[in-house]
Amino acid sequence: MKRPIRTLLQAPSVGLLFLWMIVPLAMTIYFSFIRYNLLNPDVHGFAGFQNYQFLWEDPAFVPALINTLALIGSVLIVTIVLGTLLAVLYERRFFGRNVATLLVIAPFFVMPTVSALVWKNMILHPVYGLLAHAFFAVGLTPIDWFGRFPMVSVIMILSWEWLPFAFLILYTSIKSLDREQREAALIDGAKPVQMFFHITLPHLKRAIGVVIMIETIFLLSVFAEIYTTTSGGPGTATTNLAYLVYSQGLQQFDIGIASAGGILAVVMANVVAFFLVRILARSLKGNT
Amino acid sequence: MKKCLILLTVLVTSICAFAAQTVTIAAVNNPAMIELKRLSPKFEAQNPDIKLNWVIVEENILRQRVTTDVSTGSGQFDLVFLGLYETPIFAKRGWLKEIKDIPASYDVEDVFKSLRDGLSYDGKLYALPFYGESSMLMYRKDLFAAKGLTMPEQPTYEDIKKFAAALTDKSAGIYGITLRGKPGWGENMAFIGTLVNTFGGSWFNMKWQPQIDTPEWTAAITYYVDLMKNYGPPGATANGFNENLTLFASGKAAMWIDATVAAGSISDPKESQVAGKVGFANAPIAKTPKGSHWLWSWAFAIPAKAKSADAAQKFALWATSKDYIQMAAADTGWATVPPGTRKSTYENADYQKASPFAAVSLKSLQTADPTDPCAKPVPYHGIQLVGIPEFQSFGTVVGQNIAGALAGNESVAQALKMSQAAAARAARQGGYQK
Amino acid sequence: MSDGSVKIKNLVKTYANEHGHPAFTAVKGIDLEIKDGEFMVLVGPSGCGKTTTLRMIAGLESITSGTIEIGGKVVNDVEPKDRGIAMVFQNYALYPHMTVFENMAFGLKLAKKSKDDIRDAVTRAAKALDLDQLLHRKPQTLSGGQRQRVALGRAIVRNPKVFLFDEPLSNLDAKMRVQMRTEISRLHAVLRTTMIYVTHDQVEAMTMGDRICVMRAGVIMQVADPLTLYRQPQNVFVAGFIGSPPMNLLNGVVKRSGCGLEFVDETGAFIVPLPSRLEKFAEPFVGRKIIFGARPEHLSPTPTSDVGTQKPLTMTIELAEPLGSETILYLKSGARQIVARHIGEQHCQPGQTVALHLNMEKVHLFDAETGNVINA
Amino acid sequence: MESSRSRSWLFGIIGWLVAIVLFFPIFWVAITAFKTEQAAYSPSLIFSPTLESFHEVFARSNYVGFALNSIYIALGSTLLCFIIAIPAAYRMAFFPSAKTQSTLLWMLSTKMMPAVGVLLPIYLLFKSAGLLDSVWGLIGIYTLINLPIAIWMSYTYFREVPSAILEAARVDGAGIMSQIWHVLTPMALPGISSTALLLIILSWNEAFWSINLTSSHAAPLTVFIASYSSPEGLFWAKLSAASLLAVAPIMVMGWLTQKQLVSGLTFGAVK
Repeated sequence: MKRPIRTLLQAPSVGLLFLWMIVPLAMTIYFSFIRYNLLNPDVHGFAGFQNYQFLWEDPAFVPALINTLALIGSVLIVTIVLGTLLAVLYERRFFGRNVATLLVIAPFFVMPTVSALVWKNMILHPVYGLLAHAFFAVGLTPIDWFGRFPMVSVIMILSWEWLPFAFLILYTSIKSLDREQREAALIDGAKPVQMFFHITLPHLKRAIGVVIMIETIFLLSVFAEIYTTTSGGPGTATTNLAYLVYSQGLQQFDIGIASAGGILAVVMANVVAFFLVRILARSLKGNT
Repeated sequence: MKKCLILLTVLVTSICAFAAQTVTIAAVNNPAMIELKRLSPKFEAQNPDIKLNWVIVEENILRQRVTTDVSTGSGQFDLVFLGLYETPIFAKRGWLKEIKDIPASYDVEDVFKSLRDGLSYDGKLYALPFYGESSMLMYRKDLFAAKGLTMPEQPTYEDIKKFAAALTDKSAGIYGITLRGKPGWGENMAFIGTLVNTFGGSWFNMKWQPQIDTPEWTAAITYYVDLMKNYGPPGATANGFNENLTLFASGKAAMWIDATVAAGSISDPKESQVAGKVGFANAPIAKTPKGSHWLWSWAFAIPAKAKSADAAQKFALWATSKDYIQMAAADTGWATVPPGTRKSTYENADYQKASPFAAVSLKSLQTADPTDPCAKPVPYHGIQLVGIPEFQSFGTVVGQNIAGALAGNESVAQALKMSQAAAARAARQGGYQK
Repeated sequence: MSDGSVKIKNLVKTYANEHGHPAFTAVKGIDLEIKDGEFMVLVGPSGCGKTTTLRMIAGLESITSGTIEIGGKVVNDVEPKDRGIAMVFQNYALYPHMTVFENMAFGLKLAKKSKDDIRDAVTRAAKALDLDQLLHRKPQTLSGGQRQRVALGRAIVRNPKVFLFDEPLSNLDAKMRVQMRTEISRLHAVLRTTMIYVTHDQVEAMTMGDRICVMRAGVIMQVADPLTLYRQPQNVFVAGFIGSPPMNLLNGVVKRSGCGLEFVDETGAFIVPLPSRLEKFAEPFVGRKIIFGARPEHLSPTPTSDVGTQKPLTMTIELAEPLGSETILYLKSGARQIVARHIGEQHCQPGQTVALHLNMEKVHLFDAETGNVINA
Repeated sequence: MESSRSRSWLFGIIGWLVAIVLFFPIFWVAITAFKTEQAAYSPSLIFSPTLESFHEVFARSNYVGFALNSIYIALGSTLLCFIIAIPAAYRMAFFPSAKTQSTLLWMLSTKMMPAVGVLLPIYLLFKSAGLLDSVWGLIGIYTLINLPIAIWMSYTYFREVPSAILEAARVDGAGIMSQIWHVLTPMALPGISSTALLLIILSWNEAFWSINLTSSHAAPLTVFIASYSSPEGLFWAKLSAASLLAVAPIMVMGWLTQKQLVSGLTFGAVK
């Protein structure tokens, strides 16, 4: 429907929106093709694909790609599976459920840096951490989490942060499940497990889509948690794309490389988005 | 009428003089700095026309903030806290104001020459050191006595291995030694840099070709990994300065090679369970004494684009003066005054009494020479670092690789091979190899 | 009273596809004149363009070409609010966050009417629609019928020149539908305002409209008053669409038989001689395909006229629906199915054979190619 | 009956157990905040509580100033975000074009660009625009960051609103702004407010841009935390006290509006 007035009224907002997205992107693309190091202005000029090549040839590049995807995949699986189970559990009435719900969603409000610090120093620390104390108490050797299972530890922290979000979305979705539909299934003799797989889970599809979308957005650029806990290590065990860009570009203030990394991340994001759409087409379109 | 006018002029000028100048300071959140902030109202009282505006953040954030601000000339800060590493790099680019017109009362000659050299570029001083540090060995006299061991004044790394083996008692939760393992150019690489130096290695040769695949590096890193695996605490790859401080102060480690400033904390009974039981020795050596202990300093520098440069220098001079050290001593005691900057501090009898480590620290600080750090000649300055901008990045990559070897994820040979490649890439990218 | 006439000239609506190229034409150049005060019903199967036409009159849909005049003024580029129209939507489209009063007052408020004027107008409309007890309720607490009355009320307070209804009764249950139907008719009788009413239900169309516009695939098939439409359908589509149960339509050919003409259906089992009334029309179609139409009530067991009763048709009852006042018979003759309507109670058993007379005065013949009527 | 009651007990116990485990780290922070620095290292629950750390924190930093900046920035950016997002979402939901889907996805994918990659371009832009260390600068950047989410979520909520209602409003004489303001926004309010809550939480916790683009005047609570945190994890008690202070406002707000959050999310995207 084309009405000049409507177009005019929207133009500023839509225009601004696009401008605000495109300007930094354009600048980043430009920077990614020049030699530009803040600390070393002697080196300048057109770089062609050198910055990209530099990143591409980094031995940490492929591990970083794999780590990024592994991180997203694992956290998604953990949060969605646990979130669904929790949502099903919390859908039942029990004593003090509302208060317990508040406790469950609380981690979502904690700043990522703070939660990383807390987990690293107070929970997982192999000497002072609560887990170490617990292990000591039962006569076991404490586990050096960040040394031996660095990826697992990071996934643990991220899952703790994002589980409340997944839970909240799935919980609200479960609550909106039609009672009649459920009762009909009960009358049809559905057992709890069948009920879950045939009624509840299909109903949750769209909510799961939302969780995947939003979490993927944030998990693709996870940085603070890795920076605070493992600094991408040991070796390249927990280096993801964002951290690689940081360590190769920003840390030495090589804007060219950092920008090239940013662009590569956007490309990767689009690839991920492409597959996400395949999976989530329905929920993204917002059709039921 | 004329009188009135003069009066008015006087009034206006005095108001102008009193219109507070704000000095925005970017500082690190360490205890010495917190103490400085606590005492700074005294400076403001003496200089009512200057108002201090503190931005205190943790070290890595500070470095990033300051670098972006200074290198882009944003002028957000009037006074920044810079390390020994950045100061000459920044000065070379003309991003810092030279510290000139230092009053005689400041006694600039009292400041350690090694620090002044490290903070200068082209013979001009660009930063005033707030504190300085070298590295040394700290050990538990009580544990040594219990095993009948004695620490030589200048231990070797062979000695260290023997002692560590004897002192480790894992069932009691006591580890023979603790060293930095957390990856980072300013973390594990600070120690490893000195270790490699004393094993006879270096980062680059005179042609800027990386030397990480040489036998010296292999020997040093193999030694480090073996030592830590056998006698070190669990989770060593997560341990930086502060973690080790906590470990040592809570009595979990028998030896620790780290910054001289740590001595203040572990000798403070309020913070440390091992105060009074700690002995100090020079950092161990292997093949050569050159570069066996590092030199680092946090110093105040004034960005070229600072808005209140004069006021900033005034404060920097105040904060690094002998008077300030006296003031800090009066406030919290001599043990915790900012160390490592002035000879006069070490000559002070009260300081010597409060700090059993003073003599070792002093010697380390005076003998550390960033201009001649390695057995072989090198094209760079810096003992535990390479004074080029790219070092932060490849230094950290190398640190990660070594942490990977320490965690057992990869072999030492693999780690060094990858490190060599990273350093080579960086040298190429920076255009050093001609 | 201002002029509520609506004149549509060569109206076309084409929708663009994803790439912006014209893809689908919903309305294909229709002409329609609606007199001031008239109740015009647009009827047709779904996708016939009736709703699109209504929305173009309302200004909710842009016009591809042609013109729409309301009150003698071309309104193609006039905003809906300035066209002097009010619209009642299929799903009521009430504002769920507003009370009944606010729903009805919203338009007036936007028009910056004074508070007193608004209250007067709303109260008056509410009283007329029996809503005065509900003014402070929210829509979700109302029944379907009540909601529809609120939607009506919202339209009334705007005091429009033309009311537009977009299938307003389709969401109501059967009883409510009948009730609202009479209510809207009553409203029209009182207000005498132009009303344009879209429906797919031919019963609604027949009972409510002053005139009915039958549409199909973006084209107007016939515009006429209900009885004319019933008695003289212009084409086979209207014939089949209007009337319930629908007219029996048989495909076949016109053949010469002796001195006269006869209709032979495609199965060959059903042969009727054409009465002289129809012969002159059918003459050009000899040997060509036509469609033969007869309404169910024109098949009866007893001859109702002297024409075309030569031979009763013998058929088997498949199903009988006794409705009390009448009985609907579903009959079969060979492969041919036919529906007949009998007035009065009758006991018919499935499987029973009946002989039926066809009232040849009332049958229609259509050109199978064009679908147009040929007996006129 | 009997078994279902005992099962409800079982669910209660599991439910509480999970809640306690998940909440424990936060609880531990809260406990540690009231310990002395030395006691902070021990896992003991028995200790004499002290406000020492809080005193220190308040003496060292201007907490209220940081908190106010956080509030301004979180609320300001969320508001601005919606002012821009709602008309765009309105258009996408009610007048979609062939490119709407891909546009939405593209927007979401730009959100996946790691901030570390674009810090410098943005920093230089901010510098030349004089926006460094200004509340408005941060409001702008958060608006930009959150815009895709706001548009997408509003879009899904708007899709639930029957277009006939907006048409009714048009016939009633409502212009675009009136439609959005009087009809669409109130109708999608539960969804919009829970999205708003999400955006406020995200802005409140965003630490990369706030730390890099502000220094003192506009610095929010994340900068406040940065002066107590170090990756090395020193001074747990003070860090805990500071964390508690930084997290408390948003958590209290989240808890108070949890019902709203739930009902809003039910209404829209996840139904």
